[in-house]
This record gives sequence, structure tokens and C-alpha cells, in this order.
Amino acid sequence: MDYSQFGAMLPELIILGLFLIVFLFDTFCGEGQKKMLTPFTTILFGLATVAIWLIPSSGEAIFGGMYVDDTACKAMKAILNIGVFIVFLQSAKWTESDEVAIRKGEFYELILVTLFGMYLMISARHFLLFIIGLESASLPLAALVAFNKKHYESHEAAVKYILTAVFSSAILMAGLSYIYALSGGSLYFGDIAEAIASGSRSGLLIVGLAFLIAGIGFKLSLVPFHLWTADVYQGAPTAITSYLSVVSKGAAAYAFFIIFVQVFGAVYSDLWEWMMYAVIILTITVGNLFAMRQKNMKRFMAFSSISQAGYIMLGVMAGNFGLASMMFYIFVYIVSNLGAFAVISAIENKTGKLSMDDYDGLHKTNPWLSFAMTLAMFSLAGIPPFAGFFSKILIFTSVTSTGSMALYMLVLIALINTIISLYYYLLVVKAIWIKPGDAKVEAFRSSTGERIAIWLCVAGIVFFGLVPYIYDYCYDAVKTAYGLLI
Amino acid sequence: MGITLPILILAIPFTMFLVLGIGGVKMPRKVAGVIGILANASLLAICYTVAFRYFFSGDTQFIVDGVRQQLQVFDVTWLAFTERLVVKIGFLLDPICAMMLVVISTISFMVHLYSWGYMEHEPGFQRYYAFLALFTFSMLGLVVATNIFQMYIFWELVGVSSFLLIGFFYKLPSAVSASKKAFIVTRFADLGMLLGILVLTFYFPTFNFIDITHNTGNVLASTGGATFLGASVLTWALVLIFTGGMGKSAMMPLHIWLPDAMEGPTPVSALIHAATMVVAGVYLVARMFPLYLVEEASLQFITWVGAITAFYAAVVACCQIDIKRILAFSTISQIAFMMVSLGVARPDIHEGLGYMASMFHLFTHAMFKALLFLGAGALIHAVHSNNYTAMGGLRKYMPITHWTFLIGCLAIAGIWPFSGFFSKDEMLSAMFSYSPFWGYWMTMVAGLTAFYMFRMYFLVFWWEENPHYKEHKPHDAPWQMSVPLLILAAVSCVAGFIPFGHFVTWNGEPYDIHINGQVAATSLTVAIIAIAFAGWLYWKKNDKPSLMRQALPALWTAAHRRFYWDEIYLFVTRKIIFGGICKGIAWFDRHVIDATMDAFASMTQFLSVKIKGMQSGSVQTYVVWYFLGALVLAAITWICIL
Amino acid sequence: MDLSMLWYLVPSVIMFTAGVFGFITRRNMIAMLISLELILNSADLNFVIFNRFLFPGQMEGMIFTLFAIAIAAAETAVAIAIIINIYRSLGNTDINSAKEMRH
Amino acid sequence: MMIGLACCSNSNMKSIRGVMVAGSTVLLAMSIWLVVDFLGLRAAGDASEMLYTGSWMWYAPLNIHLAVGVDGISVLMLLLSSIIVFAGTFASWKIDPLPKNFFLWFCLLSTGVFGFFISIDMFTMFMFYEVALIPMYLLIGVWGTGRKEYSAMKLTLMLMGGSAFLMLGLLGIYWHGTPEGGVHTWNILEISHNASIDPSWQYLLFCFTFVGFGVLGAMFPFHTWSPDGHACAPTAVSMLHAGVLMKLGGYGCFRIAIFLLPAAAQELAWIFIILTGISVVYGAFSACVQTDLKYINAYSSVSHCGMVLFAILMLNETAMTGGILQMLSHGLMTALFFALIGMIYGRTHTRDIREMGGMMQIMPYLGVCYMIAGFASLGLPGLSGFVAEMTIFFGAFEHSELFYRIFVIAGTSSIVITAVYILRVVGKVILGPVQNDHHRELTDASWWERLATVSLIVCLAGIGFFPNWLNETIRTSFMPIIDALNSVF
Repeated sequence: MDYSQFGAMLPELIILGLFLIVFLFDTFCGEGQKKMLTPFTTILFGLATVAIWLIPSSGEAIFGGMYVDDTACKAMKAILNIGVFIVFLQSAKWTESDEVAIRKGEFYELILVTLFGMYLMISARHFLLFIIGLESASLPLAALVAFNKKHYESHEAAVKYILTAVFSSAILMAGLSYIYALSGGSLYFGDIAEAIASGSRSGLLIVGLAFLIAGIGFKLSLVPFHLWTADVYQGAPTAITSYLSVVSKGAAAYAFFIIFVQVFGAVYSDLWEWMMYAVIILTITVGNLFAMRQKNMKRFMAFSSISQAGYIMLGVMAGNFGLASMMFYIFVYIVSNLGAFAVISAIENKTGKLSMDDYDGLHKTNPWLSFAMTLAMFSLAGIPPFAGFFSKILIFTSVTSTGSMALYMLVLIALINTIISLYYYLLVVKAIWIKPGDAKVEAFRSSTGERIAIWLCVAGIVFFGLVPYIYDYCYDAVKTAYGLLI
Repeated sequence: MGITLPILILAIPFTMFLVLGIGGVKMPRKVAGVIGILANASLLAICYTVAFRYFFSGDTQFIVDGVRQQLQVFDVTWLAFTERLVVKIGFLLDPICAMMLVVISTISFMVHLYSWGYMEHEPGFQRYYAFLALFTFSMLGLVVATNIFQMYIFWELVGVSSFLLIGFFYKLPSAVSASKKAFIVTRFADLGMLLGILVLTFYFPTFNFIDITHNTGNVLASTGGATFLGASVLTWALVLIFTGGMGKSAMMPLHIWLPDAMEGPTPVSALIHAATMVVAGVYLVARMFPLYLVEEASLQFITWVGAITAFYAAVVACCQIDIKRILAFSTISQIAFMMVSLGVARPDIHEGLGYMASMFHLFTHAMFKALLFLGAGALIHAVHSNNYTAMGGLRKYMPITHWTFLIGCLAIAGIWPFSGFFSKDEMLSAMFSYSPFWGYWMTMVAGLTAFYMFRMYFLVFWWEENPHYKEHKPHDAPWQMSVPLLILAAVSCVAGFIPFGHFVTWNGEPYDIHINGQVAATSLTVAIIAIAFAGWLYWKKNDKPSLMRQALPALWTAAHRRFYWDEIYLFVTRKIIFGGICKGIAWFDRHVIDATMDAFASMTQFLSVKIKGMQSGSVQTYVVWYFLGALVLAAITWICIL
Repeated sequence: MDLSMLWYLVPSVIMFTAGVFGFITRRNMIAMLISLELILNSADLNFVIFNRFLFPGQMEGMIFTLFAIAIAAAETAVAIAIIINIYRSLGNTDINSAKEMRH
Repeated sequence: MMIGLACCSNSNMKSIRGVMVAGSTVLLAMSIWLVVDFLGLRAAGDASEMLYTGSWMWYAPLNIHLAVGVDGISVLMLLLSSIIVFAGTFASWKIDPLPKNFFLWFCLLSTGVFGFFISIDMFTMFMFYEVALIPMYLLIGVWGTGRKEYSAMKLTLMLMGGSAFLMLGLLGIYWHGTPEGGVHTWNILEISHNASIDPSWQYLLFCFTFVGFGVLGAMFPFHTWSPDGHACAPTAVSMLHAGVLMKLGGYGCFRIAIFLLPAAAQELAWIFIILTGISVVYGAFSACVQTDLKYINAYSSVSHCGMVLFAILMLNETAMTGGILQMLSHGLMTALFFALIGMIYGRTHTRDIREMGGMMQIMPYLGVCYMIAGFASLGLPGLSGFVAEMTIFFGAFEHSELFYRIFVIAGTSSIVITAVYILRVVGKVILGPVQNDHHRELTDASWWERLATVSLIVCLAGIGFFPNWLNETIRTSFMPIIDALNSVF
């Protein structure tokens, strides 16, 4: 075999290289340069992001089709990179805090490894590769969740995470084994797709599909596979929470789409459409219902992210057109959610306050943070002229494109749910702007990294709805990769 | 004729309204008064010119071989609903219009002059004149209306100006409530009128009076014999339109606002609630008379309403204490008189004598009723009370008022040679020739009229002197107030000799009027008996009245309380509409509809609390959910698919 | 005598259910981890069986199984590490004591 | 288009009053200029459906354009909005706290309104619609009075609920609006030309869109947000909301629901006629027993806006024209009402009519203005309300079926009830003896308040005296819709 094939997986190589550099730097640099690590990594990663965004995708399938790097995958990776970059920025302050400072190298390395795993998930066209990617994306996260040694919550979150994660991967593999039974002996996506298309609708297949949904739905935290989410988000360090809530979700969503549309597309309408139908409705609704009551901001964001995942999954119901909208939605979701998390972590790093009640009258002391938070909330709630509005409408449009009445009803339910979500997002706005009384958070100046992160997110929220650049990018990527959409 | 004068007729009062209304606050009251009076003088001149030209010039555009023409001097589009339903503002000149121009401008001028003395010391003098101007404008616009919609527009405007003038003393709650009552009752009647117009134009889409009254046949045809709840739609339309008239002219059962309207300044009562606005209903019917002729039933309705009202009002007037109220009820009954005589007018009975007669009475009544009101104003001005109990034996103190008032009473009682005699005689003869029953009925009413007028007259001017004249001595009013009295008295004396039939008839063809001796004799005797009876009772202070009162206490109180109409209305509005419907709906809104909306919210909250057990915090329950979820998903699909 | 595929699948199913049951019922985290291993292994077993009986010509299932075993090992390692952390801070490995965050 | 730019620049302004005043004045001037120019073009014989049309591709894959254009109706609506923004700026002269943010959100709100009226692309229309909705939450929540948090939340959520249905309806129209193989479009005109939505879908979509807009039009039973919302909102916001925002509902109803779905409109109008007919009478009756000035006015708004939808649903030219006239008249009138109530409240610090009285003696100017507004509201000739209501009644009564005519009669009865509750307030608060002695030293209107009120009164009287040019402008603009309706049968 010729090793030139590796050249085709350039994004992975870049991340891997970055990982090595950071690792070596972290290992061999003296105490003096330690503090350089954060800006060093962040800047390098920023460059990597730009690079991945710019370099054209090879578009070829290598290792006998185990791995492809088509335009869509690359676009997705680029979007994820942006997320990670913002996470790095906003966590810069936190990594300097004395309990983390010594171990911050590990933080970056683990994040990079998981990112690498996600790349594999995205590009995998063979279940073995996919599983490897999935696991390498989820196992290091357990370590990251446990990163706050001093905090008990961190440990509890970690144990909850690891146990459920292993359970779900076990279920996933069990499901895979059933699929394998029907696959005609191959684990390549393409072969399985043919086998399924020609094969019969056996109970084995159904159970296999259900387990697959469960297995990947775990990472997307779809209801009822979501229960770990809230606890883990609450316990994990805020940087990790934001990472979990956006980046790993995005990757999983993309992989989910690839697997179900490309592999099981043949049995969409008669088998898993209805499974997803139920799951999506449950996800959106239950997520909203839980979010209504939350007082702890991180937990609140956890449930909101659950219902957002439901909206993301709408894209799965709409074919390739849905994929484009879904990628755009993920991008917007990344900027909005990270914007919110940037504010939360800024306040937490400064004052350690996490309860929504602490945000009362925030605008009196920190007008800019309040402004950013408000925009983020509006965008998450899908209110024009912010990006969230456009992403929501685009995904709804794509879902209704098939014109089946059932999907119209699905959209209607989703729309009605937006009312509930608007309610609890407005609760935050209310706390910030309307609640009487003096501010509980004193005025402070947030660190450079956080400020840059917030600015990036606000810019994304404001501009990338009004300017359709990103959407066109995703659309073209998907179009060149998988052909005509509408 | 040129359009200058007609336009001026509308323009002058409106400009006055704007000038006095906006600039009035700044200008001293003298200036405002002078401006108002001068403007009205010019208005008077113009109106007379127009009227006299119409009647006497003999110009072919006014009269063609003896038949008086209807002439649209101008007619400009104001608002186009559809191609055929176009609202225009115009000036229709015909006999009744010309007559009304004379009446309105005369009385208005008198009142302006009178008010200068009467209202001199009231605050808001300028505002008062502005409102008077507004009223004059609207009333003129009403009478010159070329189409029913223009009439409706100005109908509303007179309503609002009457509202403003009744509520002139806006600090008094009584005045405010009276004005509200007046506006709302008439508004309710106007709703009827609007509906009538809607129905009429739905079948025969035009507003123009001339089109309507000259093509009555087509109107009837256009309805195609459609009926609604038993009556033909045309009858409905006409009766509904007449409802508007009932409201303005205070026919039963919509009369209740007029007595309270006496809360307004007395000159206003003279102008609006005696002479001009309240006869708008009569004018409306007269205006559309040819159409009413088509529907016998509608005329019947008018007759009945008029007759009942006339009697009711006369009876009530006998038992009032407040002299303005007495006059108000007498106004109601007199207008009812006109209504009846319109109702009994038929072309085949003396060429529609009733029509001419009612217009004649409208004219004379305007004069002597204005006279009476202004006289009453003078009295009130002198003794600062509305009740005859505060008066008595005033003839020595205020001679001018006394004599003019007497003339007014004689006129309204229908004593020869005063104007009332002639007009009333025409009306009665019309009624007799239509049906003796109505004839006798209305004669009786005429007798009652004579009685209550002279009851008031004697109680005010004879009876016995009120003790507190000692401390402050009543005296005649200043010249601004006396002059109008004298003028009007003079008119009331001579107006009867006008050959009215030459001017105003239902179809424009003039004819001579002749006294029907038998009718005249009857009514005259009845009147004289009534007056004598009144004199016997009230000439000198005695206890006969109180004895009578004790004889029939129930009747007296009932009549005194106007047979409890107000109470009934209060019950309906307060209890049923406000307490029942409105409160009910408001309650429904808050506790049913709004509650449902809130229920959605609280339901969601409730759910979110209910399902919180799912998030128990223990990994194993999580996994149970997880696993069962996957299995259930699979199971359901399996059951559904295979 | 040669056994049909069913005879091999039965133990794997038993392992699977036993694993799930154990994971749900046992209170000790280590025990839970062991039951997890059972589930994983049953999945691996499936792969092998299907590969052996259905697609004798190919090796995909076998190879997948090898990787899966490695992954399972890694998972166990991480899990053990975290459980040790918990043990440090709680003094026991009872899953019920890790219920701080809820609702 | 110019207006759009104008208010965009406006919305970025920092809120030194001067800037704000300048902005709104420029806005007013521009819209007046626009109206004049528009009439000029029409007079010059430019008979195209929309003028000043422009279209820029936005989201190419979905064929979403930023398409703008105006016809007679939208021009008038723009004029109305700019007048009210102008008056509202003066009415909220002394807003605090955070005047900057207030005016910022206020401008965002007006941006939404203007954008809505000028856009002829369903997507942008919907976007501006929501842009106009959301600032309400903060405006009421932060600067409001009373149970502001509850009311703001309720208002926002109910309106969002409405727009949820609306969104679905629009999506349906988008996907079914073009014949097979055609490129899907959001452009209203193109869709109406295609006229390819099959009836079975039209019925569903009509219900969705009409309910969606109806919620904003305060249609029974979706009106309950309006009393609380108006009662708690600050003056300028009540003005803009009742004056303009509620009109978006009516505007959308005919511009989208009826124009694009004529068959369904013909079939299903009766359902909504019943609902709106109810809300006309219902609102009037429940206004009779309220004791809070703003509640009274809010319920009367329910009644009047019900009248608007009622007229539009009659689907004949005259009635629809009347509906638009009613929009204009009610917009100005209710804005005037809220401005006055705000001024009175600012002085007396109560809105309870039982605690007020004899304002005429204390602040004659405001008293007179209030009476004028009242007369406009109860339809006095010479003011705009009369024109609008009469056009509606006569137009609606043209309807060929007795059923509808009966409803018209029910509707007409509202003019009496209106008189009742208006006079109730006027008699209690404005006239009569002074209720509360330390109201005596209160001052009359200041110059900016006079400016705000006069500008509105002049417009009211203007429409009342010379209605016909408006009438013509609107009538001609309805032609396409009428044609669409006739083309069905």
C-alpha cells in the first residue's frame, strides 16, 4: 500500500501534528514557558482552523473507501474547528487558574484528541473506523469532565458520564452486530446500503436500528438517551461543558446523518422515519419542559441544548437539503451557545456565581456582558434579525420540502415548542434587564480571551444571519459532495 | 340662482365656530358676543334673501306654471362608496327648506341676542357662542341636505352640538348626565336611521332625495316584494328611518332625554329643544313624504306613535312643577301633533292638507315656543329658580315678560287670532277628515294643552306673591332679552294670517287654506273651557288643587314621575345591560378566555414538575430509561411494520 | 454433531441480558463495570458468530472484534481511574452515593 | 425602499433626543414625500400593482429575496407609522431609565414595522413581523408599569404562538405556490400570478395564516394579550403597538391570507366573520365596565380592530376599503388616546376613572383633546372614524347573503355601545366636578405634548373632511386582490 494516501486526510494530519507539537511543548518546556502554552496553542489552532477552512478537499476516498474527505465533511470540520477555537479562547482564563495551570497541557491535548476522533467520525465510511472515531472522541471527554480534581461534582459527573458512555457504546456495538448479520459480510457503508436495500425488513434490522439510534443519540443527548446530559454539564468545568454541548454534538449529528441517510436511506420511510419522529418530538418537548425549571445556568444550558439537538435532528428528516440546513444550524448553534457560555464562564471565573438569580440587574454593572447574553438568548430562541432565526426557518423549510402532512405537523410541534423555549430564554433576559434591585454581580472587566470570544460570537450572531455566506458555503459543499438537493 | 349665498349660509356659522372655538379663549367676551351676533345678523339677512327669492321672485327655476320646484343649487362629491352610492354635500332648495331657513335663522338670531344678556356673567361665554355657531351650522346643513346621507351626517352633528350645549355647565353632574342621556338616546335612534338607510339603499342604491321621492314606484319595484318578519322591507326601512326622527323629536318611547335636556342654558332650550332640532324628525318625514305615501303601514305607525305621545306628554305636563319641564313636555306633545297630522295626510284629502298643516304648525310653534322659553328664561333670570313654587304674582314686577308670555300661551292654546289657532285648526280638520276618532282624540289633547299652559301661566303670574320678593325684587330683563321677546310675540300674533298653503304643500302646487268653521268652533270651545277651568283652579291661592291632588294621589304621582319611564330605562340600562351583559362579558373575558390562555402556561409548568422524577440522579435509572427507550422504539416499530 | 448458529447465539443473548440486568441492579461500581464488559463481549461474540456462520469467506467481523476488545479495555481503564477518584472523595464505590446532582 | 433605509439609519442612532426627533421628522418628511410621489406616479398613469419595486437575491438556494415595493395601501400605512413614530417620540420625551436603550428598541420596533409594510417577499415580511414583535418584551418589561413582567411575557408568547401558525402557513404557500417544475418563490406577486395552490391545501393554509395574523389583529378569542399588554406598556409603545402593530395583522390578512389563497377565503370567510363579529361587539361591551383608562381603550381597540378584519373578510371592494380606512383612523385615534392617557397618568399617577374627575377644569387642553379623540372613536362626522365605519357598513351590507347582513347589523350596534363607554369616561374623568383636590395644582400640556397631540388631531380631521382621495387610492390598490377573488369562481 502507498502511504501517499495519508496525504488525502490532511485535516486529521494537521490536528495530529498540532497535538504532537502541544504535547512536546508541554512535556519539554520549562516552568518559564508554561504560561506561553495557552496563547501558543490558541494561536496555532487558529492558524489550523484557517488552514482547514482554506485548503480544498481532496474529495477522494482512500483505504478502499474506508475514509473520504469530501467537501461536506471538510466544511463540517471547519465549522467544528471554529467552535473549538472559541472554546480555547474562552477557557484561556480558566486554564490560568492555579488549580488547572499545571495540567493545562493535558486539557489541550485531550481536546485535540477528541477533535481528531470526531474528524474520523465525520469522514468514516466504514463502521470500524466510525467506532474508533466515536470512542476516541468520547473516552478522553470522561477525563476532561473529571478535570476539576477539587470539585466533587466533577467526579460524580465523570462517573455518570463514563458508565453511561460505555453502556451506550456497548449497546451500539450490539446493534452493529445485528446490522452486520444482514450486511452481506461487509462493514462498508456502501455495501451495507446495498444489502439493506435488497434485503427484507427483519426484526433484527429494527432492533439494530433502534440500538444505533440509541448509541449515537447518546452523544447527541436525544430523549430518552439524554439523562446523563444535565448532570454531566453541571459537574464538568464550564469550558468542557461548552465543548460537550456544541462540538461533540455537531460531529455526532453529522455522523448520524451520514449513517442513517446514506446507509439506511432505503428503509427511511418504512422503518426509522417514525422512530426519529417520536424521538425528535420527545427531545424538543422534554428538553424544554426541563429547562423551564432550571436555576443553575449550566444545567439550564444543558436542557436547552437538548431541545436544540431536537431541532438539529430535524435535518435528518429532509435528505441532503436537510444536511445543508443542519450544518448551518450547527454553526449558528455553536456561535450562539458559545456566546452564552462565554458570558457564563466569564462571570463564573470572576465571581463563581452560577445561579440565574445572580444575574438579576446585571445590566446595571456589566452592560456589555448583558448585551451579549441577550443577543445569545434571542438567537437561541430564534428571533430575527439574529442568526438563530434564519437557521431555524431554513431547517423548517427543508423539512417541509417533502410536502408530507406528517412532517408539517412535526414542524408545527417544533414551532409550538419554540414558544416554550422563548419563555425560558426570556427568563434570563428578564433576570438581566427587568428584575428590580441592585446587581448581585459587581462590575468587572473580563479577560482578553473571553472578550475576544464574546466578540466573535456576537459578530457571528449578528452577521451570519443577515449575510448568507455560511449557508451558501454549506449548501455548495453538500451540493458538490452529494449532488442536487431540492 | 348663484351658489354664493347658499355656500355662505353654511360657511358663515362654521367659520364662526372655528374662530370662536380656537381663538375664543384669547378674546374678551364682549368681542366674542359682538362677532357672534353680527355673523348671525348677516346669516339672517342671507337666509331671508334666499327664502324670499325662492318664494316671491317667480323665477322659472323656482316655480314652473304654479308648481314650486325642487332645486339642487350645488352637489359636490364627498365620499364614493360604490359607483351609485355616492355621498354628496349639497344644497337642496324647496318650500320646506326655505321655510326652515327662515325659522332657523330667525330663532338663532333671537337666541344669540338674548344670550348676550342671559349668559353675560357665565364663564365660558365664548365657548357658548362657538357651540351655538356649530349648532346653527349643523342644523342648516341638515335642512339643506340633498341626500339622506348628508342629512344623517348633520343629524349626528346636531346631536353632538346639542350634547355640548346641554352639558355647557359641565361642572354640574346633573348637566353632564343629562347631556350623556340625550346623546346616547338619540344615538340609539340614529342607529335605527342608519339601518333604515342601509336597507333602503341596499335595494335602491341612491342617497339622493329627488331620485328617491320622484321614483317611488321604482323603489317599491326594486324591493321585489321582499319581506322580513312579516312586514315588507320597504316598511322596515321607512319605520327604521322614522326611528331616527323619533329620537330627535322625542317621540315615545325615546322621549326621555328631552325633559332632562332642560339642564342646559334656557336660550339653548329655546333654540334647540323647542324650535329647531326637535322638529328635525318632522322635517325628515316631510322630506321623504312621497315615499312614506307608498307604504300605508308606515304612515299608520307614525300616526299611532304621534297620537299616543301627544296625549302622554300633555297629561304629564299637567303635573310638573319645573316650568321648563312643563314647556318641554308641551313641546313633545306639539311635535307629536305635527307627526299625527303628517301621518294622516293623504293626497286625496284636501290635496294633502295634513302635510301643509304640520309644516304650518312647525313654523308657528317654532315662534311661540321659542317665545315661551325665552320668557321662562327671563323668569328664571329674575327669581333664580325653575319652579313655579318660587314664583307667583309676577305680573306686577315684570310686565313685558307677562304680556309676551300671555301671548305665547294664547297662541299655543289656539285662541283666535293668534298663530297657533290657524295652524292647529288646519291640523285638526285634516285629522277629522281622515278619521273622526283621531280628530276628537287630538282635540282633547289640544284642550289639555290649553289647560296646562294656563295652569302654568296663572301659577306664575297670579296665584299669590312669593314672600321672598321682599328681600330681592324681581324685575324685567335687560333689553337684549326683552327685544327678542317682543319681536317673537309680534310674530306669534300675525303669523297666523300667512297664506301658508301658497308656499308649502306636499307636491308644490299651492292652494288656498280656509278655516273649517265646525272644527274651529269645537277646538275653540274646548280651549276656552280648559282655560276657564285652569283659571277657576289657579287664579287666586286656594286649596282646590291640593284637594284634587289628594283625590287621585296615585295618578298625580305617576304623572308627576312621568309614568316612570326613566325608572324603566334606568333599570334596563343599569341592571340588565351594564350589570348583566357588560359585567358578564368582562367576567367571561377574564375568567374564561384569559384563564384558558393562562391555563396553557400553568399546564406546561405542571407537566415540567411532573416529569422531573425522570432525572433522578442515579445512573441506573438513566440506563433503565435508555435501554427501555431503545427497546420500546424497536418494539413499536416492529408491531407497526411487521 | 454440528450445532446450528442458534446454539451459539443463545449464550451471547444470555450474556447480554445478564449484563444489562447486572448493570441495573448492582450497587458496586466495579460490579457494574463487569456487567458492562459482559454486554460488550456478547456483542463481540455476535460478530464472531455471524462472521463464522454467515460469511465464512470474509474476516471483517473478526477484525472488528479485535478492535472492539481493545476499545473495551481502554474504556475499562478510564472507568477504573474515575472510580478510583470517586473512591478517594467518597470512601466507597456505591453508585447510590453519587446522586448529588439531580432534577 | 427609501423608508427602509431611513429607519435603518434611524435604528442605529444613539438616543440624544435631538437625533431621535430629527430622525422621526426625516422619516415623516420622507413618507409624506413618498405618498405625494406615489400619487404623482399613479396620476401619471403608472398602473403596475406595486411601485418602487426592487429585489435583491438573499438566500439564493431558497430563492429568498429582499424584495420591496409599495402600493397605495402600504404607502398610507407607512405614512401612518411615521406619523405615530413622530408623535410617539414627543410623547416619550421624559422616558427613564436608560433612554438610550429605550429609543434603540423603539427604533428596532419601527424598523420592523416599516420593513413589514414595504416588503413583498413573504420571508422578509415574516422576518420584519417578528422583528417588530420582540422589542415589545423589553419595552414593556423594562419601561412598563403595573404587572409588566406578566403582561410582557404573555404578550410575547401569545404573539409568537400566532407567528408559529403563520410560519407554517407561509411554508405551505412557499412549497405549493408554484406549478410543477417551477422555481419555488417567496414573492407574493409571483405566487398570486401562479395561482397554483390547490384548494384542499388552501383551506388549511388559510386557517393557519389567518389565525396567525388574527392573533396580532386581536381577533376573538386570541385578544387577551392586548388589554394587559397595552395597560402595562409605556405611552409611546402603546401608541405604536395599538396604532401600527395591530395593523400588521389586518394588513397581512388580506395581503397574504386573502390575496394568495382566494378560494379558501371565499369558502372559509364565514368562520372568521363570526369570530370577528363577536370581537366587535364583545370588545365594546367589555370596555363599558372597565375602570382603568388603558383597559377601556385596549378593549375598544379590540372592537375596532375586529371591525377591520370583519370588513376585510367581507371580500368586497368597498368593505375592504373601509377596513383600511378604519386601520388608519383607529391607528391615529388610539395613538392619540394612549398619548393622552399617558399624559394624564404622568400627572395624576392614576388611571382609575373612579379617582379622577373634572380634568376639564384642571387641564382644559388635554380635556378637549380627549373629547376629540372620543368623538373620533364613536364615529362623529368630520373625524376619521365616521368615514371608516360608514364605508365598512355600506360596503359590508352590499353582501348578497342575508346571514352576513345580519352580522353587519350586529356590527353597527357597536357604534351605540362605543358612544356609551366613551361618554362614560368623558363624563366621569373630563367633565363633572373635580374628584381629587390635590389634582387642582396640576399643569396643562407642555409644548412637546401639544405637538404630539396636534399632529394626530390634524390627521384625524383631515381624513374626516376629505376622505375621498384616500378612498380612491385604497380602492385602486385593491384591484389585484378583487381580481384574484373573482378569478376563483
